[in-house]
Amino acid sequence: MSSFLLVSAVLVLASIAIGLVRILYSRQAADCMMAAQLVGTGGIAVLLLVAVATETAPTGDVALMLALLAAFASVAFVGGMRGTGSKATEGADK
Amino acid sequence: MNSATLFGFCSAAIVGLGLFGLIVSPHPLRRILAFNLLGSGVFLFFGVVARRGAAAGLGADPVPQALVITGIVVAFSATALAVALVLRLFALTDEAAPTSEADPKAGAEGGHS
Amino acid sequence: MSGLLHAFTILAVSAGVVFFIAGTVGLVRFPDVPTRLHALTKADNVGLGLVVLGLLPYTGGLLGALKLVSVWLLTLLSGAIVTQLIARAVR
Amino acid sequence: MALVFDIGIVSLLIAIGAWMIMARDTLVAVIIFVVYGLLMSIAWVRLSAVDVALTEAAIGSGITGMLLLSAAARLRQTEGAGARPSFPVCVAAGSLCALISAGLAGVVLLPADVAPTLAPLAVANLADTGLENPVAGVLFAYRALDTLLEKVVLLLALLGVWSLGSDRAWGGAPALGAYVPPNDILVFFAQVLPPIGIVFAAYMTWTGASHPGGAFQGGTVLAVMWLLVMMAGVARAPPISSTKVRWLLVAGPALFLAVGFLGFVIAAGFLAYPVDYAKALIVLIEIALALSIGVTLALLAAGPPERTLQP
Repeated sequence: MSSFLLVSAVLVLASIAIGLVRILYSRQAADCMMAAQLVGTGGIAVLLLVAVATETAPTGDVALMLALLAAFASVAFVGGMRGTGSKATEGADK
Repeated sequence: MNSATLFGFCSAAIVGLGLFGLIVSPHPLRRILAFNLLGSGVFLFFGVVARRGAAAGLGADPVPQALVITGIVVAFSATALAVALVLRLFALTDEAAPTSEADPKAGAEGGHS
Repeated sequence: MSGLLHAFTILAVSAGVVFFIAGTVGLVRFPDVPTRLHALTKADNVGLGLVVLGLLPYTGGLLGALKLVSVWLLTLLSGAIVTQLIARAVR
Repeated sequence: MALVFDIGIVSLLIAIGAWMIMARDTLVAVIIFVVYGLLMSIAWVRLSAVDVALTEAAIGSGITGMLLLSAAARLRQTEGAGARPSFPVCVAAGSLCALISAGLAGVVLLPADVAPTLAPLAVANLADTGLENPVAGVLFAYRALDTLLEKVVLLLALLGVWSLGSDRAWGGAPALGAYVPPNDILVFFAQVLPPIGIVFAAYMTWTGASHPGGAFQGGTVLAVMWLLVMMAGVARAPPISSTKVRWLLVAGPALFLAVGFLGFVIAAGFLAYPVDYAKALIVLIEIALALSIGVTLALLAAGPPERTLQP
């Protein structure tokens, strides 16, 4: 069972990495935020899978902390964008 | 090759990357970023030391762990101060020369504290 | 019974991983922001939900299971908010 | 198989770190920094350092990411200020840094007969503190002076940030959440999440005595929740001249210091605890510290005062 969970964790990690590549050729800041959101959720999944697979110390709290703070990057981003009056559709990668 | 050694190599690489960014980055905010990267590499190194010092039924030595927790909090306060300095600096240079771009030379000095 | 639980975990976690990969593929391949958001929410909500569901038998106690479920509920909430924020910022 | 996972996460960390340095756009670099912090907390879990993983998740990617993202958005116009150094300088710097990395890697490889560790000592004396989490034992008993001084550093940093406001705004409030329209989705979020966050922060602070967690993590969650409320405009940032805010700022360190001096009377010396009451005193200090850390970190991230006080 533990090796199955680890393989799953590696697969989710790989999908995170591919999702990050999205930022590389993205033209919009919104895409970057989406990728960050994907990494947030994927990271929580990876953490839970690895914690159960390797039977490390209880990591439910770490996952809770990540879930609680996952949205804040986007909130700060959108708030900052509004503050400067610029739009998220502007090129992120000039 | 065990995983502690692996993370040790990771910390070495990150310290190098952070230092490189600190030297070559033109924008002060990027230097703050690089400074944080460098710091996290050093913290990771402490983590490897802690992991190797696992004993007495603990997964890792608690003393380096406590040092790293303190370090992360202090690094945040330094980052907040540095960001405030950079924002103030650009605000002042904008006031002084509203038409021209912010002065890069003046900006480069206040990047990190 | 234990064999049945194992099968359940394998099924749920595999389905969750498939949703994560599908969501990523959507994020990379879909043409505009709303469709990409659509793909992202599938990975977020269903993918993590299935992984959490599959891991529930291994949490060792009610408190651990409760924590795991609240992780998922929190992600649902913040995911919904974030997609709204991004969609409105783009519009 | 676990090693394959570790190789995956290590290579992802290095790749993201390199990308953060190389990215052309500052905003993209900051978003990558948030992602990096998240992956770093997974790495800390792999190193069996759950306390650090919690701190990294809360501070490294949470509140630092927030601070840097809003700063990057505000500095959008200054993009391209300054020029990269010339190619030879880059090469020289690159080789210097590669040399330092190689040196560090050599230190990692260096065979140590017995890895230095204080873990047995920490565990042996843990019973005297009444705590069960050895990291909390180090933070609040063995190296309490460090923790106390760290609080002072936080306050000094806050003084530094405040003094960067313009003279007209002194005593005023940070200009957070000035741009939120009413009935925005952000307002809803700022009304729903903070109650959950406060419960979690209390749990973190309380559980820190026996499980991973503690005042730092709990305080950071409090700070982030307050920042959310301020950014959404649900409650405006308080003026820095407010007496209530200043009392909250010093409450934690002051209580810590008072208990420290009390140690001369009721225990062996400065910052020593009597064995019978050690846990009660430490938990009391942690609760006060969590509040103070929450207020300090939130105000640090909120920045210098920009709005002048209404007469």
